Amino acid sequence: MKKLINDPNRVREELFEGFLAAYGKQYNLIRVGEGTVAVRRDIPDGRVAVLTGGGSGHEPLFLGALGPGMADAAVCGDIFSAPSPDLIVAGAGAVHRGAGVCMIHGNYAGDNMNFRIACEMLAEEGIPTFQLRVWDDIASAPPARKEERRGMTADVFLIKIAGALAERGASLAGMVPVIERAREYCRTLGVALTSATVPQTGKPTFEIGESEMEIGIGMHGEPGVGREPMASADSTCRRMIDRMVADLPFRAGDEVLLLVNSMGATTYMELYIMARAAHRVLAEYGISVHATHAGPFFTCQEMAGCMITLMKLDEELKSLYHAPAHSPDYFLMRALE
Amino acid sequence: MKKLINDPNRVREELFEGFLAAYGKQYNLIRVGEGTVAVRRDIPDGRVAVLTGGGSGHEPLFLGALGPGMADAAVCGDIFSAPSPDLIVAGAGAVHRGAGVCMIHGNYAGDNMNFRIACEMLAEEGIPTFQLRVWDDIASAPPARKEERRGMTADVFLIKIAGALAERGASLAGMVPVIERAREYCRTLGVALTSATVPQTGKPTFEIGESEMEIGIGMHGEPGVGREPMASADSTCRRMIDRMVADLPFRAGDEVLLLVNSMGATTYMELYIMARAAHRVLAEYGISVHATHAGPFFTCQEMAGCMITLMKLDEELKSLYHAPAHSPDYFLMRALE
Amino acid sequence: MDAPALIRALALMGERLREQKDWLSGLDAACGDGDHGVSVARGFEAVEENILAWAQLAPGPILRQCGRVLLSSTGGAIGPILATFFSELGKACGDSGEIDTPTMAVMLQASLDGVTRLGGARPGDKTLLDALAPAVDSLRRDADDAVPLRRAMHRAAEAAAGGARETAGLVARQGRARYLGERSIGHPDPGAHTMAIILTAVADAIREEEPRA
Amino acid sequence: MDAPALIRALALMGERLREQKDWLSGLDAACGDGDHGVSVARGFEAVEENILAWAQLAPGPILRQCGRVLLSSTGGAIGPILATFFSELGKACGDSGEIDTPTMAVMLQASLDGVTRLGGARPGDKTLLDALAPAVDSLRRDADDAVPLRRAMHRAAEAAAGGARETAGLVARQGRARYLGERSIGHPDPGAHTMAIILTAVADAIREEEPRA
Ligand SMILES: Nc1ncnc2c1ncn2[C@@H]1O[C@H](COP(=O)(O)OP(=O)(O)O)[C@@H](O)[C@H]1O
Ligand SMILES: Nc1ncnc2c1ncn2[C@@H]1O[C@H](COP(=O)(O)OP(=O)(O)O)[C@@H](O)[C@H]1O
Ligand SMILES: [Mg+2]
Ligand SMILES: [Mg+2]
Ligand SMILES: [Mg+2]
Ligand SMILES: [Mg+2]
Repeated sequence: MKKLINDPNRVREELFEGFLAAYGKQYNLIRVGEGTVAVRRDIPDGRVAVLTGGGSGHEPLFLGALGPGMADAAVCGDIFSAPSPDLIVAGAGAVHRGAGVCMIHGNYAGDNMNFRIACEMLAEEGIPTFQLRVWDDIASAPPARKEERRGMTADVFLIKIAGALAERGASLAGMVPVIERAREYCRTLGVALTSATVPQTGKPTFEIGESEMEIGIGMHGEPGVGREPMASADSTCRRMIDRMVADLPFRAGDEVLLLVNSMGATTYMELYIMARAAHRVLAEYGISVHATHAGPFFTCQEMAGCMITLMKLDEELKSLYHAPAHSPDYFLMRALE
Repeated sequence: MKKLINDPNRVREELFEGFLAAYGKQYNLIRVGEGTVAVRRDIPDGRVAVLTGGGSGHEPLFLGALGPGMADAAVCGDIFSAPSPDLIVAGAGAVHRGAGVCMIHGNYAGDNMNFRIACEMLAEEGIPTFQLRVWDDIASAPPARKEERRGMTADVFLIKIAGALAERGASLAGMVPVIERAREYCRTLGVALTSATVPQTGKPTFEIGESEMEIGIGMHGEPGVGREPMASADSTCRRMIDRMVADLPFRAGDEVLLLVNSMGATTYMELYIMARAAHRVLAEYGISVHATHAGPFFTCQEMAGCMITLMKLDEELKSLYHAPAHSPDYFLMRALE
Repeated sequence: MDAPALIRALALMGERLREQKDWLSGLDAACGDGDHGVSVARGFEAVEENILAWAQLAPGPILRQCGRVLLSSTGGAIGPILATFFSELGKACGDSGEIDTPTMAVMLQASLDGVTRLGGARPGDKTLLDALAPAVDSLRRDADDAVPLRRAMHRAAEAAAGGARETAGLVARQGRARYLGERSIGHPDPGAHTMAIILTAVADAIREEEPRA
Repeated sequence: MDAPALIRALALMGERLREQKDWLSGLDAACGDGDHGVSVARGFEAVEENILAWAQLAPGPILRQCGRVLLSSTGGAIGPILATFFSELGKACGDSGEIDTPTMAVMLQASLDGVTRLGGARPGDKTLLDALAPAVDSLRRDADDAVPLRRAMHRAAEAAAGGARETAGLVARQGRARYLGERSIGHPDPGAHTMAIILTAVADAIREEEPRA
């Protein structure tokens, strides 16, 4: 396994220290305690704090989402495994400013349980919380069982919306219906071309044939719709958008945000070509794209593949999307008015 | 070759159309003529225009550098080959606002000649130009023959400096000494772990062994210092920084910008770990890091490897670095004051 | 079963889980992400580092401390599950210095309820519950028949091991494996086998000279 | 050599460069990025698309048009070099309808100077100049000796082919190959062979019945 790392069992700590060395000063980020929790220092009093987190190895998420108008705390577990409750409690405690903590994380068994235990522990300390489980991957369960769907790149948009609400002084209770509506408006589907290697074991996350691709595959190779022969970007993208449009459903006249996410080793060339296809198919549906973001946001080591997320916009969500925001790895920078 | 593309011979046009679909509206970008030239619309009169360009396939550069405070025009040749003079002339003509055009491109034979011919053609049309050839790769020639060195990621910083000068209304003649000093202050060295595939031919750019790496290798596999066994991030980074520090030379008390660039398929995990090592080695030299940028800026398809660029700062360059700027693929966003 | 026996049990399960680490991870690789054995071994390594400090405590506090350590060092879905399993055992055990069969039955029932509350799983969902539930039933029957703890605990452990083996025939409805649906049949659940190993270690750590109930 | 012969020459070189495309790219792969043959073939494909429109023009304008088309469709370092080669030939040819040996010598000398000015290379740098320079010397000698163009052009083409072969022994000091230094020895320069093919096509396109000088 050829990677520029040191001890495979210390990648979590070392990537965290490298992130803080790179951006700590610039974003007023500090470490909390011994573990891998990074929080912002300059959070105004009386404001809801936004916390996100999950397994490491998916960078830029979750550390890259820290910054004004985005996340206030990022809690990192080991590579691909949920952070423990005491790390989450430490992060929440450090950013709580009296108005509670809004937690945004992917809908995985380990994350759900650890965040739930942490919220119970925080409640005992008098810190109110809200746990937003992100379930945007339409391949992992039918619409009737949305709560069983895996969390993918919708985190990126939802953290932006929550950060903007907090920045505007919204209460925790006031934020809930808006971020739940935003979650409801998000749909994601991925396609994988190659698997990736887990640093500690050097083993591949899953096996896939030389000329195969899999639509709907999970981040760690959880099976999707099924293996099929490689196809062109245009035809693959069309099939992905068709399924996502039908799932919400998105309707003619809707306005959406489009995220074209690299899963780790996908070239920008391919992302732009997939974005081109996505814009064309959406236009055929009469759906207009308000803004597009192409790049690596939520990855799985050096996995080659592309994830597309659509988020329907209404006037409120659009203005929250445009609220000023800044973060190290270009998470929805303040868009030009 | 597993890539999400359509016709391998049309990747240049399609990635360009996808980029414009994604960011054209948001950044006031329009296509010029038939070729692949994207320019900004809202450039104020009487201001120097900044133009960059080169072969496609290195995204986000050069298109990703378009935006206020950055580049005004990006001219894209075929995959890995220089744009032709008439494309460059078309781009320059579209953004010229009466104060001339500053051109920034990598120091490659094809680029040098095509840009030189374009500048001669523009001079005949009464449009003054300055051609800044970027030569920051210390592996490609000894210090005495700096003008023969290849251009790597220093483009990112130099476009930022030129864009800021233009934004402040500097004259073309006035910009030259500043961007030449900035170029002089840049040093880059890369290390490659794997090669990449050329879309049109499906052939690898170069061969490298399963457990080998090469420090100093060029973007298309031009040989560097030589093949050697894989080593840890810390030891590799130390050797790279040692050579760069000695080359300028950087001295104790210097303040630098640090860029840790993915060559296409490198994980952020590895970039943060290399950034961690870079900060430590620079601290040992008494060199302080003013700001760090980690991510894919100048890539070569799905090549795994890391390029480190150091740029020495003086007060003027530091204030130009901090000037407001915004571009689609996070090229040095307006840094927080 | 007294505090020293409980300490012996924790050390024994830690040792056995470390030996089975790769096997358990292999089971997890079939339907999940292949980290189960590594996570569990990491959790019990942290337990072993703390064991000496707990030697003077009563069984209840030992179990609650063990739960807290597992919570912060195991990771994955299995971390919070095992943490809840041990802390609920500790809460239900109260301060008694000696655990007999009826107390152990109440304790295991409490942990079964706790894990169910936490993960929302039900027996038959192909999870660790499919080993814990049969163990609880077996122990409650033996408690009613006043069977001494060492024998009762061994029968409970065998019920758990049987339950774990039978998970191969079930369709996963929890955790990562649920995304395979039918394709998870034929693969036993790693968490269920981890539970069987834990209960067997508890049984093996109970000394012969326990006073007959 | 008149306009129709020049048109025949352009078509002939385009055909031959397309046939040799992979060979030329193979040479470029050894010390460069392996795209030389593809770029050159692409340039001459564009020339062929325009050839009919140039049939009525005099040799000078044809050569200048050919240079412009190559400039915008060849790409790589070879694009501007070949473009300069043809446009300088066209400028030096002026408006004369007929090119004889002395005129061709002046034209080739002008293109040698133009390419040298553009790329800053010198004979011996392992570039296309190492084929062009011997051809210019041979043609100037034949012009002094009033040798008819067909024979003079063939001897110039042979000199170019010889020069191209000899580049294998040189150390590259221009373009991507220069980064190999000593390691470029043993590999002939693709651009030099392209020049040899071009000059040979010009020679082959000159009809026998050319009036003896
Ligand atoms: N909701 C749940 N309730 C009970 N046990 C569960 C639940 N979800 C998962 N498990 C147990 O966790 C085990 C997987 O643990 P682990 O590999 O650490 O999880 P992951 O890697 O998916 O985070 C499964 O074998 C199963 O026994
Ligand atoms: N400065 C120069 N002067 C003359 N010829 C040159 C020069 N640089 C490169 N060449 C020629 O260009 C050829 C390479 O062309 P090409 O492969 O298109 O370039 P690249 O792919 O490096 O852009 C070389 O074989 C050489 O003959
Ligand atoms: Mg896991
Ligand atoms: Mg080339
Ligand atoms: Mg697992
Ligand atoms: Mg080449």
